[in-house]
Amino acid sequence: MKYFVTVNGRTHEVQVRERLGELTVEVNGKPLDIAYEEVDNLGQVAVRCEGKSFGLSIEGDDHRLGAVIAGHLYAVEIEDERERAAHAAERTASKGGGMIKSIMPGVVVKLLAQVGQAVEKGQPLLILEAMKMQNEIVAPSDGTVQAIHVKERDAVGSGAKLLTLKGN
Amino acid sequence: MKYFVTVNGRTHEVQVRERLGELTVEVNGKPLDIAYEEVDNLGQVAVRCEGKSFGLSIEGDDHRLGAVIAGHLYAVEIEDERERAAHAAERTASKGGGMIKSIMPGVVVKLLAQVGQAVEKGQPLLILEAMKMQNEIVAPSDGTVQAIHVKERDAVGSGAKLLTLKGN
Amino acid sequence: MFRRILIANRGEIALRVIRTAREMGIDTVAVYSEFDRKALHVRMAHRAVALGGNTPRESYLDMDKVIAAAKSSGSEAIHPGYGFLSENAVFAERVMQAGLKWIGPPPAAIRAMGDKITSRRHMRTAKVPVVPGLVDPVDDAKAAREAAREIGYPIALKAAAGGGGKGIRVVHAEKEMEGAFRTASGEALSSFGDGRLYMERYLDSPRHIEIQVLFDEHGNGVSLGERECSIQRRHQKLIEECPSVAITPQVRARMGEIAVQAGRAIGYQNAGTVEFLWSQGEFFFLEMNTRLQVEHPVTEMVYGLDLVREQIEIAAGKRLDAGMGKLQPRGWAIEVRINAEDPFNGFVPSTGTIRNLRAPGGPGVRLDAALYRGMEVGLNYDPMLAKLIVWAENRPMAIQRMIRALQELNVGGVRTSAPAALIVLEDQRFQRGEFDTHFLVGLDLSQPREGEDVIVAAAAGLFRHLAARRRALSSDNLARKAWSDRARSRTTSYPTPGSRGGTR
Amino acid sequence: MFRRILIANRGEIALRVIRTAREMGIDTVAVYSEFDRKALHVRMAHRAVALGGNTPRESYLDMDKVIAAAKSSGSEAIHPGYGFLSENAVFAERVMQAGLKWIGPPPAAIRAMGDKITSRRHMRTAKVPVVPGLVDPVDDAKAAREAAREIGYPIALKAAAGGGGKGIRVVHAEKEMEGAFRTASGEALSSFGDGRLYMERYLDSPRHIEIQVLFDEHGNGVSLGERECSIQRRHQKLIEECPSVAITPQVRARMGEIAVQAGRAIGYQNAGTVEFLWSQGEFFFLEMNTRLQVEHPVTEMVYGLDLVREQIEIAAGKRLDAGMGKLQPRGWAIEVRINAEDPFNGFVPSTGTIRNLRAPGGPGVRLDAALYRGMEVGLNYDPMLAKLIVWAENRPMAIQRMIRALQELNVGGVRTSAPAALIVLEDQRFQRGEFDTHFLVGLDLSQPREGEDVIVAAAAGLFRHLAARRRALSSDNLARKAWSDRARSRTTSYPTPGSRGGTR
Repeated sequence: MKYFVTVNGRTHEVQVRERLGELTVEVNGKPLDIAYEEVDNLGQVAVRCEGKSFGLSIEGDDHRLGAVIAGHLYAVEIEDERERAAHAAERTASKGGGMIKSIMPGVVVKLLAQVGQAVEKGQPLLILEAMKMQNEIVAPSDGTVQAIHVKERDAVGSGAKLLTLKGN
Repeated sequence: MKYFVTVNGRTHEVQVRERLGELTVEVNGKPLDIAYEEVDNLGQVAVRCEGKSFGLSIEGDDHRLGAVIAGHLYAVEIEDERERAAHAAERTASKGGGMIKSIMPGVVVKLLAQVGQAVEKGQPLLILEAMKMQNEIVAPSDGTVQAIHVKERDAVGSGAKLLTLKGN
Repeated sequence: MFRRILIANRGEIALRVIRTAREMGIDTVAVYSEFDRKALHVRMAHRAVALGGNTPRESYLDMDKVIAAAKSSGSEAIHPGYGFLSENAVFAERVMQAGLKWIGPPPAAIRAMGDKITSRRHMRTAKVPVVPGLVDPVDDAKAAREAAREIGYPIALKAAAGGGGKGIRVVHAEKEMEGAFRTASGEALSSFGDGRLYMERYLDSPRHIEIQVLFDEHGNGVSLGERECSIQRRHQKLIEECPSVAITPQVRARMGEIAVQAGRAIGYQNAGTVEFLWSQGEFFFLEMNTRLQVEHPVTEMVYGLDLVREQIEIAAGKRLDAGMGKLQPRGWAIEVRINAEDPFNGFVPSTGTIRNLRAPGGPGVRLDAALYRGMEVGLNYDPMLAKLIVWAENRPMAIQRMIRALQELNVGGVRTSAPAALIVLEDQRFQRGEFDTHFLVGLDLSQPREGEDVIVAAAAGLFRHLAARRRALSSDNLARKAWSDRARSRTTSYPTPGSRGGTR
Repeated sequence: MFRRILIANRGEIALRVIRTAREMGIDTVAVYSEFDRKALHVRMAHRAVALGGNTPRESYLDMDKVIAAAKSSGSEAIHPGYGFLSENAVFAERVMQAGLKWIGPPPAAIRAMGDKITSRRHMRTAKVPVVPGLVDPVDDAKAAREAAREIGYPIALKAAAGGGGKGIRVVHAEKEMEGAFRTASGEALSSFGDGRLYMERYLDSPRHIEIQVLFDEHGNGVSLGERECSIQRRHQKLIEECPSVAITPQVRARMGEIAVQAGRAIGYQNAGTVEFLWSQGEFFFLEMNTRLQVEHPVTEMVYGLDLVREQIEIAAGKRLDAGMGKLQPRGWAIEVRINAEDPFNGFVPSTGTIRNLRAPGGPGVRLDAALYRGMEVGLNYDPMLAKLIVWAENRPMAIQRMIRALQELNVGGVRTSAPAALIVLEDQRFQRGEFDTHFLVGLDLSQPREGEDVIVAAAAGLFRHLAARRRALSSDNLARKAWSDRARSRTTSYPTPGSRGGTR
């Protein structure tokens, strides 16, 4: 199985082959001599590679995960070949338009814009309160507010749709 | 369901009733106002009872378990009604005779008695080595060695049968 | 000494107080919201009283419930921890009116320092140097703009009733004043019910240096050295040290004297912290925190004492030990706050369930946490999950030890501030002691960590591959369903009905 | 300073050395048996070299493999930890012959102290007081019986080549000599390949007091106070303290001088421990451990230094710091060994898989362990899983802190010695300081813990009831099978074939 693994913005092709119950790994076409052993079912992994040893903590799902090595976090995205093709098609289709999503869970304290309103890049659109800190969510570019998906006092999760902005 | 729970040598009757998804508990015929909540699937339990709070660590199986409260270990045995009856019958049947079992895992270093040999209480029967310490296993009472279930260099687990002694 | 005390708090600080009280042979009573009913502070206390509710307001901020819990449990005193009701003079009064001892300063001292404007007036009277700025709060952005012209930019806007970094904004130019005032005032109103802000000069390359003080009921007061808390963001501290590279023994002695003078001026008792802004050799009174400080452990490790024990003994009427003022600092201590937030994404809060925990250990490492596997991290409470503290013989060794300890730590299930702390500790400027309160904000956290990308890519591929393989093993839907049912039921709680009426 | 060192050990002591080396910026190389391939010391090291095998002899005791690992990994020095090859003069020599630095004393010093008979001869020459007894070992029980008549009962039988409590028996009367000699000699033969025993008077109410020493390569030597190690069973220590209630500053100074004298007499270098038997004001040389001692952390916490760092710096040729001899003790430290054994069943070894871990935390608590969830505890290695160490301002506070820390600790999956330590710490005689090396053996551990029996009974009933309920949910065999398959596969390892040839 081939996976496209993006670490720190760079994508690596990871080929995992299974033969007689053993796995071989190639990264970017080159075989990698790696011992990968799960220590428990909580993401603790003992990895040894080219004499070096690593205690990895991995968690996440099939598509996004975080790997911690010696306290440093590597954010990882994974696609298999089918997913990669599908995502590429998606990206081409959704060009333009701007959905503003919440980057944190919180409560909408105040809406500062209305549907149809023209806004400038950097203009505050709403105030989101999280952990008692109020954060202004600003327009990422000039445009017009096309839709508002929340109302004041709404609790929103991370990634929730807040507003749709139509670019000029 | 009624359980016979032996803690520190004293047996308590614990009656657990389930009604509409909630449990009630009686111990020795008296209702007990106890909140029992499992924190994780590793035996961590939050218990509150009569104003007191306990962080219990429980582990074991249906019949024998250990419960740790604030560092102190309570060894517990549990039987349900059916098991209690069966065990009682067993105990009556197996009166007399003496199976000597290993109380620790180890290696049999030396046999000091033979089948048919008469031994006195306290006489060494074999030497068991565990963690590099040699331990003499002695006769619990006067008797005759009826059978030896191990040979020298055998590795034995905890609870393994070592010798059968026939009482005089 | 008290036989039983109630701890009106949650999380690591509740556990911190429980630990010392247990060591003193004092019975401990925890209180808890519905959300916290399995929390470690509940399990580690001798007794627990349910406050109900899930928000702070329904539980830990509800004075009636907390005082009722203390009375019903037979507690003799209340320790408020930090946050929640710890700096609430009304609560302190009500505790005392209920016939309980308050493990904290007198209400009048809390009031004198609770409002920043009042506290500055007190300090000016007591000849304690304060930062240039307005004495009176301003009500709107227009008044703020006018006042700012006199004080001069940059200007700090701070909630008159605030604390903990809430309702604070720095304004660099007049055009930013409108927006800054709106959000700061809004936060202040929402957090403290008072939207007034006060203004002061924002000092150049300032360091946040604070002095730990202790006063007993018999007129004795001591200072216990300084803490360096300049590594902060939005006035939320991330890394604290004791001592500070910036402070000479002479300055330490002088700051200590002034801090004790500040406390005396308001009739202070119990443990407190006098915060100063230090800038180019000068220092100015900032505020006094009339409670135990989050970062108190660094002082404990360097001075070799237990500040919570001192608090309890002072509240019980004990005199400060004669040797207390003569304690000598030994070595260097550093604390890192482990917050549930994503430092690579603007420090936004991170929520989730704690899946895995690996506590660092070995020489000189202390972990103050109330974490447990299975704990849910939500948005209702403070994002601070844990404090990691190290001690070593000197600052370079303490920095290396903290780096090592952070490398060992693993908190799975949420993102934490730990990687950001690691980047600060590895920074050459930090290691040379060249930093101020702007250091953290100016740090570029976007730089990706290099080096092990290929290993990570391979491990991630194997992780996904093996996960898929395991799923394939559970061959049909029925099996899958049984699995998930079972997994779910393994941690379900089965409260008995009787317990509802009791302490839950 | 070294750029890379190899740690020829496993478990907590391997991790202990890795921690300090990481803090010093030194690359660390772990070695591991097949059994230990997922162990924490492997994961926390920068590099790891497989030794193969599962028994000590096939792995950590195999000199060829260890030295080859050091060479192949580019290591410059070897730290042996304690146990295994740490007191093996031949190994030390072979390390040096291989062009590597040996982080330990010179082979001649190891030899001088390795054989107890030789060491006593050396000490007599150096005017160090030794316990009355035979200088030459005896070969059989008959010779022992005759010699015993001269020395007088009680007599201690000790392996001539021994250490760590193996091959030691106390004989109170002549009729016990035959059996005691047989088992002690058998153990000695099996452990050290030498069944000879030596004999000495067993002192009345003895305390085991030991002195930490450090010597550099330049002729400087210092002592760093004493450790009290009298709480032991079969010469396996359970609880250690620094300092000791029995030792006055004058006696401490005198013992320190004698310990340094003992080290000098044999040309000692690096860290070592001189053990004394203290009895009614007198003290006698017992033996010298020519390595880092298990209980070294109590000295570190009271004297404020890192002994492993000192070891590495001494091996790298550094002079002892001039201030080292002037370090003043501060407060009190206690260590408890957490062994995998059942104290309520004659301390028999306990095996299993570590299911759950809860590390204690908060002020003054240090945990030195290499434990992880999923770790298998078998019989191949030492039963010591962890060391819990606390520091506090004085002995009563340290005792209460250790009790509190033990209450917080949970090691699930095996029985441990922790409850026994708790019983010792709660004992009034121990708290008053009235104990000797017989204290632990004389302790009645059969007394059941009272008080919470009803709660425990109810919780156990609910635990079983809910477990049964969950099993009922997985309604048929297929589902059950899928569950167990999956559970099993979740922790399976999938080594890649290429790695077989490499570092595994």
